[in-house]
Amino acid sequence: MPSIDRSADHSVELKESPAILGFAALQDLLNLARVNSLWPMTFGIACCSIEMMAAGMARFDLDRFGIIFRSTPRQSDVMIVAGTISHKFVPTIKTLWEQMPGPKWVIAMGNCAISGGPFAYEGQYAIVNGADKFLPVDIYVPGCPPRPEGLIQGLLQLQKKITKGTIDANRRAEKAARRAKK
Amino acid sequence: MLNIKTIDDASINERVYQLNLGPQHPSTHGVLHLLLKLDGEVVIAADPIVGYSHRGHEKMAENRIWEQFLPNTSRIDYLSGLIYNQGYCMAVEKLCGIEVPERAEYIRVITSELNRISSHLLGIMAFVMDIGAFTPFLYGWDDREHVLDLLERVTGSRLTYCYNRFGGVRNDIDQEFCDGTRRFIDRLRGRFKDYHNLITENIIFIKRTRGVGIITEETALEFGVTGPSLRGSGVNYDVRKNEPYSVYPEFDFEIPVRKEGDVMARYQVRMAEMEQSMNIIEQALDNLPEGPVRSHVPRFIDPPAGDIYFAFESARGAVGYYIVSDGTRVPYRIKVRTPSFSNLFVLTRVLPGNFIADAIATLGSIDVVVPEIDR
Amino acid sequence: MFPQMMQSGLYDFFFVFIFFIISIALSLVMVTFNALIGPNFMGEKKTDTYESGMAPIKTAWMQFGASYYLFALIFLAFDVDVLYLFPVLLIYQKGAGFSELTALILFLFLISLAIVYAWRKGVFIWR
Amino acid sequence: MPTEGQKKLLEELKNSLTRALPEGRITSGDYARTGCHLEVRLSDVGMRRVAAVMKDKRFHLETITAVDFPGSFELIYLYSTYYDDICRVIAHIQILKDASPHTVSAIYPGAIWLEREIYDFFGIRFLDHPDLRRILNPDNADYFPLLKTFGKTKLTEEIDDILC
Repeated sequence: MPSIDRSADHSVELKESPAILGFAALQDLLNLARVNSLWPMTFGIACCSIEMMAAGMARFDLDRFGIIFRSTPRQSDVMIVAGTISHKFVPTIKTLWEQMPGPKWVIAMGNCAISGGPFAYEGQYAIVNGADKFLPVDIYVPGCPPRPEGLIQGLLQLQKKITKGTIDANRRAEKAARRAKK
Repeated sequence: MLNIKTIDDASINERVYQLNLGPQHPSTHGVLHLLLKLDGEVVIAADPIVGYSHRGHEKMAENRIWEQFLPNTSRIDYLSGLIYNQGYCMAVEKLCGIEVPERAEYIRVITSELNRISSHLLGIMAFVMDIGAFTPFLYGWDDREHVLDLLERVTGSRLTYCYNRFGGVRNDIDQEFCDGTRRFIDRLRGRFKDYHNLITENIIFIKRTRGVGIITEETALEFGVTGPSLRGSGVNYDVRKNEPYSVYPEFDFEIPVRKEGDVMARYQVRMAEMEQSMNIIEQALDNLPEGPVRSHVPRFIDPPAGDIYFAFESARGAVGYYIVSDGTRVPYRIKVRTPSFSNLFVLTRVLPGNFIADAIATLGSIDVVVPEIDR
Repeated sequence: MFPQMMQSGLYDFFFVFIFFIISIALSLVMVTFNALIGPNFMGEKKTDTYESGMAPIKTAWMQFGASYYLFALIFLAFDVDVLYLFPVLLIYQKGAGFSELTALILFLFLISLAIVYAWRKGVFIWR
Repeated sequence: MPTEGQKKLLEELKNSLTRALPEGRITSGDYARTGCHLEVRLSDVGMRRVAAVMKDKRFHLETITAVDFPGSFELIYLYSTYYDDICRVIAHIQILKDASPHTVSAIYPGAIWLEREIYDFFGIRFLDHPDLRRILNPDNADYFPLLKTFGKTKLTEEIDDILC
């Protein structure tokens, strides 16, 4: 098998310097603020981008979680990798990831971004099998394409991960269910 | 720490600036990279660079059996997935001479036309959003969700369908689906008044689209443009009418054609086409025959050796499967002729001379789906 | 120090001084606080100009059309005009009847003649 | 059930094609089975003459593709017409594995990118092509994916392995 573009192998090197005034209580307080305004970057590659758009529209309405799609990496916190990552697109994804400021997270949406999905087979020459080959992925949303509710649950799971559990949509839902039963 | 680039004097007296309307751009409907040479606001040359979502569908066709390629077909153009599904199944049925029961043909036409409406809804509203109107996008998606609910009841998925099989469709449609479709069509007809008030009579929209990005019939012929982009330039070519397939000859619908060939004409053709699709669905629902939905086909089919080209009409234009089979259980070669490929590269002839804003409006009106170009 | 300032009429400027101090402090806090509490990710492409994911081909420091400059001139005409409207606020309610309103409209009309002149000269035709 | 216009158009096409390509085998195809009304079989050269005849009959170039047969490549040119009487002409041109056919982009400008795609997938270099470079694969890729010798194709795999 001739050499296939191996640019995807070395992941993105970022020099992360933690906050100077970074004591835990302050960071937790700030995380509560960050969590309720997760601005993803519009960055749809393939079919999953349509379901990401559907999640942003009237019926599933991501705005109620404070999630507004920004088209430039300079103003976004979350990079939702929605679609198949081809070798030709890897340098661009790395550039966009490096150009995003401050605390940032990655959601791998759809089977293609998780593991190459329906296009992953032994002789595949065109795609990278998964975003975690070169990006620090936080949340994996399975599905081909995942339903908009799946993406919303992924974002809520990201909220739980950022605030280390203090904001937990599922726990709130269970409490509401218990209250309703009483 | 801030690296101020030194100004080399070569670039000072040069007026042509190269701009990347790049892979990650809200108006390119996916990962299309348009390299524009600009003189101030005016586009001098446009070079579309594609391949950012190339997944190798045609290579996958050569290492899996005929049935395994079905899921790929709806991922080539995920906005008209059912139409591509129907096309692939009809091409293989024609190759093997498989009979399809009457009811299955009607169900295929109903689901394909619903899929065409949902694809046009998204194509038009995304194009209108590129010009700056965000509200129609919300209305369009509201209607689209209704179509997706209907299709999800029957096919099980919202976007990447795999509903057609060789010899028919996967399962039957029930009365609830038929009533739901009729309710949806009445509702959408009412919504067309809103769309015309909101978009067609909007003075800003008219100023931005009238006389912009004109594709002449000659250019269309040279580049092989098909679909609404061609019917906006005065050529009455629709594969459903010109090369009738399936049960389309039994419905009477006409093909909307406009003469001007500008961005407004292509938009009006798509709006009129949605109304025609609704006529077809109603006629198909009215005389939906009874009977089985799938003829008996062996689990693994062995088509005879030979090659076949089957053309059908997707929301973006004439799609064609060129299939070469060598009589075994695995296709020898499948070439998918996608309309967006030819429609996109006509931009290299149409864009020079316009402003950037017009270039984005023209790109939106061509309504490309990028994985369809990259395959 | 305070009583002398009262007689010498500097009293009004004291408030301007306080306002100035607060604005400086506010902006400083906003910038430094941001740098202090936020983590910093530095990659080699972070400071490149963002051009939809690709490396910009050429620097944008080059000649550009004169029409951009003329367009800016028209903005300037109205920007200066707004500057003169500030004092009008102070004395607006003192006068009786409509004299101030007519003066204001006349002033605005005269300034907008600049727009008409530029329009006739063809600034808005982009070539 | 070919219409009058169709039969007339087919006759005209057959005559002008046989005049332009004496060495080509021109047979009328069976539309119901292969989807094409007229088949032109050539070897090595003649794609520009076919394109010229098609252009003045106002046909549009639907697509160009290639098929990698064990002994040779086969270039497929598909022309069809926009106007009322449907007619599709397919030209099979057999070329050697290392031949470099001539481009038809002078007659059909849309062919520039179709031919770039064929070069990208098969490595067939087209003569006098305005800018022959890769279109879908990364520019530094050194493989031609759709060749039967590259990667996983039926030839290199047993079918049962695929079915399991």
